[in-house]
Amino acid sequence: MTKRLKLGAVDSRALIKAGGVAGLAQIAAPFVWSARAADTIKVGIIDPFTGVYAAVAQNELIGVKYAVEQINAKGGVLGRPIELLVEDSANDVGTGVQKARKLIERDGIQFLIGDVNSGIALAIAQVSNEKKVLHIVSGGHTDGITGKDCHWNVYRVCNTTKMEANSVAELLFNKYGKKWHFITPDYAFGHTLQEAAQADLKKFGGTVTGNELTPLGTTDFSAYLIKARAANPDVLLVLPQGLDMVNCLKQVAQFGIDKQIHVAGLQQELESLEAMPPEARVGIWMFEWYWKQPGVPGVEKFVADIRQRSGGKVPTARTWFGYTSMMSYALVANQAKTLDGVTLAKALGNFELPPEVKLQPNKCYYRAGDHQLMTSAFVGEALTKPAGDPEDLFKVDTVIPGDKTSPPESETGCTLQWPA
Amino acid sequence: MTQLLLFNITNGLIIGAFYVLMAIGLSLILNLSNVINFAHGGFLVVGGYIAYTLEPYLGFWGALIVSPFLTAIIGLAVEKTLISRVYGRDPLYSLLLTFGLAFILEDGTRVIWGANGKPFTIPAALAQPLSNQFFFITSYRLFMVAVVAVTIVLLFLLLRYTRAGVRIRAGTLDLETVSALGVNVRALRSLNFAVGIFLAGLSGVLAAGQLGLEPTMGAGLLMPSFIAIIVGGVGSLTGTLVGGLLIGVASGVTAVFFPAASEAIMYVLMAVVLLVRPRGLFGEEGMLT
Amino acid sequence: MKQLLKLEPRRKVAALAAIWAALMAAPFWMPLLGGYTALGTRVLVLGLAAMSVNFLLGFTGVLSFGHAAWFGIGAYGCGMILKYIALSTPLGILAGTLAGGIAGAVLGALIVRRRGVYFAMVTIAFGQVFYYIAFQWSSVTGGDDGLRPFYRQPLHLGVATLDILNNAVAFYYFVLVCFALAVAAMAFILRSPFGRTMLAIRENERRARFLGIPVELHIWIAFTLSCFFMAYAGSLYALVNNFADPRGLHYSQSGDFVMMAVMGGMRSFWGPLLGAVVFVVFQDYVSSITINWQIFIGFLFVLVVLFFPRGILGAIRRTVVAS
Amino acid sequence: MSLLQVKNVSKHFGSLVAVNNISMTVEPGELRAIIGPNGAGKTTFFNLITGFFTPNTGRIIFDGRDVTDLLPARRVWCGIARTFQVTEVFPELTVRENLRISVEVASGMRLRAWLSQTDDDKIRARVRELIEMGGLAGKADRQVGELSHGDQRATEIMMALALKPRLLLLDEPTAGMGDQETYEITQLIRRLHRDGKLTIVLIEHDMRVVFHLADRIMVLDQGKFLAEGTPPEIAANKAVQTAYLGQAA
Repeated sequence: MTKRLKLGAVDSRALIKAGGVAGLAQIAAPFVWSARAADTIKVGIIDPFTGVYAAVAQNELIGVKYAVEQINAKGGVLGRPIELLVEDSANDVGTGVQKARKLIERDGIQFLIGDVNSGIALAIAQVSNEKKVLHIVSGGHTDGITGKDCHWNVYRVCNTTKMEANSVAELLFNKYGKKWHFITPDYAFGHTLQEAAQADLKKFGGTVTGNELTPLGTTDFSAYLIKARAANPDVLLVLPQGLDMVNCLKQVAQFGIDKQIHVAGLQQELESLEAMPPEARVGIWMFEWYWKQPGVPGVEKFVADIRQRSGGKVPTARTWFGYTSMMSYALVANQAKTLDGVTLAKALGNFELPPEVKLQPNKCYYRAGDHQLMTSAFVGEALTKPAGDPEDLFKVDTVIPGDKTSPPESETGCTLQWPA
Repeated sequence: MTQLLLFNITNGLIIGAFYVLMAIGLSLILNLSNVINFAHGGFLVVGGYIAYTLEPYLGFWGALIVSPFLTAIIGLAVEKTLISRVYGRDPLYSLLLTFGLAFILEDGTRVIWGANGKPFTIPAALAQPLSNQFFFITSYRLFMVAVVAVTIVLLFLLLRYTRAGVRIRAGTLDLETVSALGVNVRALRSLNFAVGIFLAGLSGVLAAGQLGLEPTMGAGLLMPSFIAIIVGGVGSLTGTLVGGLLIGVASGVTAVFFPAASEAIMYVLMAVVLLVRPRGLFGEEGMLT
Repeated sequence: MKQLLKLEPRRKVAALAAIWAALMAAPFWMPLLGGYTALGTRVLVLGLAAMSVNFLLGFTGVLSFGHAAWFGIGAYGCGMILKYIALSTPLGILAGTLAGGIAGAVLGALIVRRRGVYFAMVTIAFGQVFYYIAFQWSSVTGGDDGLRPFYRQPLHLGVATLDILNNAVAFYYFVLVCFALAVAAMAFILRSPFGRTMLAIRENERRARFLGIPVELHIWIAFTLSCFFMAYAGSLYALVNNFADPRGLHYSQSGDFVMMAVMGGMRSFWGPLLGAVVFVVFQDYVSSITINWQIFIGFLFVLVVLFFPRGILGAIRRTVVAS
Repeated sequence: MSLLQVKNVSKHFGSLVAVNNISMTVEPGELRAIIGPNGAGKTTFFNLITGFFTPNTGRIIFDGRDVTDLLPARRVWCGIARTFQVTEVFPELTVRENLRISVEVASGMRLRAWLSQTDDDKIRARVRELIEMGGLAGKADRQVGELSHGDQRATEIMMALALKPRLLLLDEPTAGMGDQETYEITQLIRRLHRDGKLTIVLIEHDMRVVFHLADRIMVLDQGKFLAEGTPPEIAANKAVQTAYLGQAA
């Protein structure tokens, strides 16, 4: 209980500390901010801290705050400390857009992070683009963000759905079999994920026995599972995310389907695995980042530091997304010695992340053509029994570099329109 | 195809049984106190989380029994301090009040237990499919249906044969007269509310065994209960029972043929019922209209 | 409106002048208080929506808890025109308003016989139908990702072009003009004989019926008008966000609108606008301070219900009358 | 021709028979009183005439037209207006607004969004007239809910009168009033009947009022017809005496 309350307290405290004295004035008199000191660099994060994505969004925030701490300890950006402004999009587009305008128009932020929800991410990217503010989408996976809806000022840290599908498909095909059945969440993210996986499967010469489109927020998957089992596939791919995935896998385990058909999926997250009882933690998946990487420089320190700040919980992929997004900005700004949005956006193209930020074995860089981070996929198996640490719920088989999973720039559909 | 259909009708009945348990609690409160309890889903989540917290100490069975009572006590406290103040006022106020309560309960669980879901483990004996053929009938789901059935039979017996039960039923029909007969209506409403929340708590424990336990899980389960009540007819618990089973089957069967409409079908069903029989399948003429 | 604002006529005129002056000068004074133009625009639109809800709730006495549906349909209607059909802002608004209004009229005919808490339930449930349509028919509505991209279009006024897309202040004034038109229409209706029959139904439905007012017909008309206003506000909302998403149709959104109306004062014409100001600003402020802002919103609901059931304006008026 | 003919109407709620096979004929210009002990079915009988309930059996003919199945509002349009046992007004509106709504509805303007100046003047004049007639001149701009019981009742009667009814049904117009108020309301009804030539049917418990006003009296008991006649005839009727005494004992 005290853990959560503490986090709440940290929010306001971090806000104050981050900006030195300046933040206090904001708490005390939020509507008279002209009194605040102007020597900080303001950075905003918009994420759905309430609603169904609350858990992952809050982990992302832990990463961002940790990054701000690190940056400020090392002298900030161009000698000025970062002040972090946190806004809740409440998983609502209207609120998200309003918060984006508030951060940009009123608070005058130089850099924006967010949103976990792809829809909101796209909507606030429209705003940041209109206002010419550098923006990193930390956790929205829909291809369009670095595809047909890309903007010159918008970068993305997390994978595209195509990258996720490409990373898992081959292993799945070789290890589990060639007849696949999909359970797909019925919205853009799910559709693109499924299409990508299906395209890979066709390439290898496999067949699709069916695709169950499940409405977002489905609680009971039995009807779909009945149908899927009747089709008798080799592999059942569970594509829903978050609570939907937990519901689905719980029911899969109770029905004993995992004993007859191989259960697998593409994107998996530590947050979801931790919400599942042991018997539901089965199958081959990909993690976008994993906390246990023996021998990779910086990871152990990162994990230890985050544990100190999250009540003992290890960082998840989301924590890393937040951390990397924030660090990327500081690094590129210090390197380019400017805060100008256009210059920074240009500089971030082909920018390679140093080891203490990328925290993974492979090369990790922002692609200039579509602004997508070429980050590794951690493919492996979910563990029913934790391996040692109670949070070690995944066994990584291979770490595939991002430029192997990502389609070439020419196929993303992205044409960047730079301001004249 | 026939087999698939049969499977899904059975399956729908199982899902429907769960809706019924939640809807009956909602219906009890609505009938006697004229309060739409938006916070019902919130109480459900609280029940689930209390069970999750108790489980390491009391085991699943202990949690199953104790959690609904604790939830009911919380419900009673909320009723005494807040909801009882809006009885008899325009339904607008009870709606807004419970709407606000729903916010508080959801965010409250997030503050106490964290935003991430919690794994709630059920005994291994319950986590088995009964047969390979009917794999979707797990012992847990059968157990769930049995709990729902026993609870509802008990509830109906209570309402028919105990003094308080008879008063609750009479109060549903004509509260003024019951009050005029010297019955303490305040206490009766509190008791009735507590029973309703008890059922929400019980639904919460049962749901936690099958679904992911998260602060937001209650909101998604509230609407089906609403529809069960409207379809069955406001004022009739039998109606709620039938309504819940009906929408369970409708949604289960639709999921096979047209999954995108599996939620919408409930509303279509409701629209048809309202058109053909505005008071609902078992609703009394004139009640609450 | 004399009966609505029980103030002396001269004070009433002064109050009205003050309200409009404040609204017209908003882009200039808001930044001084830490506001921003986009917030002002949003408040205007949500305030209009709350006034539309109150048109029904406060003046006809009918509680619809599913009004966000018409708001959302308006937004989608407007967005779809801009996205698929024609790059014209006025056409978008017109289409959105018609779509939501007509849908409301059809549904209203179905449910107009229900009363009180049952009416509220049925409106919630039917509102959710539209929510699920928007949410799940992703090929048309964009589903959970929302309907996008579309952009409000500059207005061609014959001699000049008003760039409401990139100029936030120009857009604010555009919304203010739209707001004024709707508010004038509302005030006009409420002063008419028909408007008085709405009051009659609110005050005493039985008496109204036995005066020879076909109550169902009048409630249906009031409901439909309110849906049109609501959809109109929704169209403007689509322009504010350049986006339409299913959450705008959800019953929790309806709850927010009802709350704004009640908090401001449902018996008064301007109350809901005040409620929207307080609600939006409070939410905006609290959610910037803590991620657990929902608890505060929840307590705000409880507080208003228990201690300010007549809303802010109601409480003020009471104090004025008492002194 | 009779203005109102009620032919053998019955109404039951479940097993309770509230009105059992009752007939009544009211002539134009008549003032008819209906009396009877509590639970005699008087108000239910009223509700059948005004369309609040539909009878299970029997017909209701008003001015030669069968109105049995018409909705309440339509019966008002035919010319039947009523008041209620518990005063039904628009409490948060002023007397003037209460009457104005009634006048506008009666003039067929209820769906108008716009009034011409002439219409507006006409309506205002008519409202003033009704205020005068009801003796409400000093209180016209006060909220009805704040007024005394008698003034609320007078407003309600004036609202009914604004509809220019051909038949006015008054359900216990003096219920719960003091002597002075009872006297004023009685005088008001008397003026409407004598001067306005209005046909009135009223339910009343106060026998002074009944015997003072009524041309004819009908007596109901336990949902059944008991007697009908002029005031002196009813006063002398054995059955009526038993019914009332029986109830008293």
